[in-house]
Amino acid sequence: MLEVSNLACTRGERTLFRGVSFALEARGLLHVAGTNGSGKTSLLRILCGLGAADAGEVRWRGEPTRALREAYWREVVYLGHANALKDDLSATENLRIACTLAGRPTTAGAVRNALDSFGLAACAHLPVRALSQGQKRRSALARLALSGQAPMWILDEPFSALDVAAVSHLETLILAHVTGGGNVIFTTHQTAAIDASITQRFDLDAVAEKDPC
Amino acid sequence: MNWGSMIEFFAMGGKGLYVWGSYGVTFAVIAIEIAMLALRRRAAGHRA
Amino acid sequence: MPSANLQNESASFNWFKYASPQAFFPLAGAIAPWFAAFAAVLFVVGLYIGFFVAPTDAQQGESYRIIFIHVPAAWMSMVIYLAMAFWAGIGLAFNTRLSGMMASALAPTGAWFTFIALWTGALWGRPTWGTWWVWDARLTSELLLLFLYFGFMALQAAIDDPRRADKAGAVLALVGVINIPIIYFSVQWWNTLHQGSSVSLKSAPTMAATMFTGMMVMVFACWAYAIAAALWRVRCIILERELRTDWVRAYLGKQT
Amino acid sequence: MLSVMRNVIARDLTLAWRRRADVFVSVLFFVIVASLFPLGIGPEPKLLRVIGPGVVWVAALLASMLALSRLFADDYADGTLEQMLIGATPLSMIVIAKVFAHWIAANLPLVLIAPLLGLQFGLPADALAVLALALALGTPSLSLIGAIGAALTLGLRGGGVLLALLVLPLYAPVLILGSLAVEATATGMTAQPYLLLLAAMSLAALSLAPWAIAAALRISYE
Repeated sequence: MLEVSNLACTRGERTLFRGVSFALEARGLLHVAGTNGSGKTSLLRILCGLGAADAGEVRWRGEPTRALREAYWREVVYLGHANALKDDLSATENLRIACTLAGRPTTAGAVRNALDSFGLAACAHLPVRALSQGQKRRSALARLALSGQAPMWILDEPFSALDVAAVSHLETLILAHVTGGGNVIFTTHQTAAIDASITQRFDLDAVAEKDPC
Repeated sequence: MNWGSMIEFFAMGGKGLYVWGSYGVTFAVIAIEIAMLALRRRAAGHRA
Repeated sequence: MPSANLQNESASFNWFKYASPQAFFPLAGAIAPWFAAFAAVLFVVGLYIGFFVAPTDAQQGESYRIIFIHVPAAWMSMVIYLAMAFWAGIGLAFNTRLSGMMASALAPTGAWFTFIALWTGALWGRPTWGTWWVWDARLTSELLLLFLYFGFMALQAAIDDPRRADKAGAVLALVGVINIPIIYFSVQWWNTLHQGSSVSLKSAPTMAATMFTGMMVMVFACWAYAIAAALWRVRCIILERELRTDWVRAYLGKQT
Repeated sequence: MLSVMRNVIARDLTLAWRRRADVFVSVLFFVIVASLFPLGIGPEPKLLRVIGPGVVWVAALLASMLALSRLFADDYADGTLEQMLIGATPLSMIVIAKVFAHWIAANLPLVLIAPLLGLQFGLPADALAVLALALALGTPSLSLIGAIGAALTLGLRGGGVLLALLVLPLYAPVLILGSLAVEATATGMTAQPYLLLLAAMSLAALSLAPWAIAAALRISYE
């Protein structure tokens, strides 16, 4: 499904990583590990087509993602550190617009269920600025419940700021998506988040040579 | 040759201020630009 | 990262080798002094023709001699912006770093020439029309061109990452180059419709042969000077941006 | 594709509606700037009638530029712009929708208020109508060209002033033609050629600018 061949990335003067290569087959679950500043976020942004690599290539189903553009993006869900929510809109409105933008318009009912599954039923209609940090993160993650058809999920520290219930719910969602034939690439600093037996692990610090930061 | 003498040349038919003002600033600009280039070149050298 | 995939193995001269800053650096260093010397010689010849060979103008007397620097500077300000947009476009299309550097290297020289064109235009207007600043169509578009140069340089200065600065500058230069004819024609209408074409900086009325040759020599002098200045500046930019590479350290190690 | 654009327009308009105060701020700015000139130049009606078109146009230009920096800045800050870059719809389409919504929220109020300001300068009734029409035809290209500047200066320090430096020289043609249109009507001549040119420029901007805006946005994110 996804092949990455000797990817290199420099930010300003510093080479974050060089010679990063790996492949991810269907039902692949990849945990990108690495210390702070090792370039995890930059790698994920390059994979989803937001950032540009200095060298190397990312291929999706054999085609370079740079050429696929919208065809690739229709099949990707990316969640970065930012929650991508408008403070003046409610969680419901935000989720509906996010799904339309991603090319998967949904019904009001589906949106309500997605928010319920993340325990946001009560505050679904409040403007997002009234929510707590954890609630905001959960309403951002709620789009995953509606992204079943998108094969590739790229999640940057999805478990941060989540309570125990939300962590376990997210874990079940991810596992369900993977067993359903999708792929998930994620970064996390919580060790026990997902059982390691079925997770491929890619340690940025070990593999890629880089300039000392 | 258009000018009888040096003084006449600098007078420039009474319009010396404008003509030499133009050429003077032009060569000042060229000198400034070359000086800035040299400074920038030396600064780049020291920062290694 | 030179676009090596176009490298042919035959013995023919391979231009793409010079697409990499490391290969271009010594080349620029070699030819820049020649252009500078050529410019100096042409300046001397041009000024000699302009002052000692070209006759006095019937109407404007001696002040018309400012044309020998005003018109070349005005042309250069336009040509350099077009060259800047050309390199910017190449940089965007082929993602070659050197083209972006070339565009950034040209901008200051272009801005200086625009300033000279405005300054000499004002000094020429004073004896001819009695006012320092003439809202003439060409001078007004030169002024707007100067703002375009400042916009380009300010944008590049505001962005730290050199790659983003090059690309952002490239988009601005391309948008600017599309707008320059629009600006020129709208200023032309603005000038003729508001005051009629009474107050406009016509170039010297009947261009005597020697006047024309003098001006053309000065144009080539400005060309040579602009190329030399741009090549020197691009060398500085290459050194600043490639500071971490070992070839720059070796080069500077040898130098200092 | 169209449904996505409709959604983006609806989203931006609801956002603008929920922040109505910002719209009033730029309209008030427009009114204040236009009203300052008579204070500086004197109340003499004949003179005000001459400078009227130019003053109203410059004030409208500055007011529309004031609102520009917020076009992408909010979405850049909260990460929604990121999602638009990797959405299923081509970015230039989304950009057209966003600029259209911005035009309605920021520039349309200026077009509606301008005739009132024209009265301050003693412009005749037909000139006021042409003023509103010229602004309506000219402000789309202001928004589109301005959006290029806003996209280029995304996330940069000193963005507002830098945006003005980048964009104002490119506004000159619209300013010239817009003022000429109103002045022609005020002096009894036909303003038709200028209005047609303003419309042509807006259409040209509509066809070229979105590509440049999308490219500039992607550059800001690399």
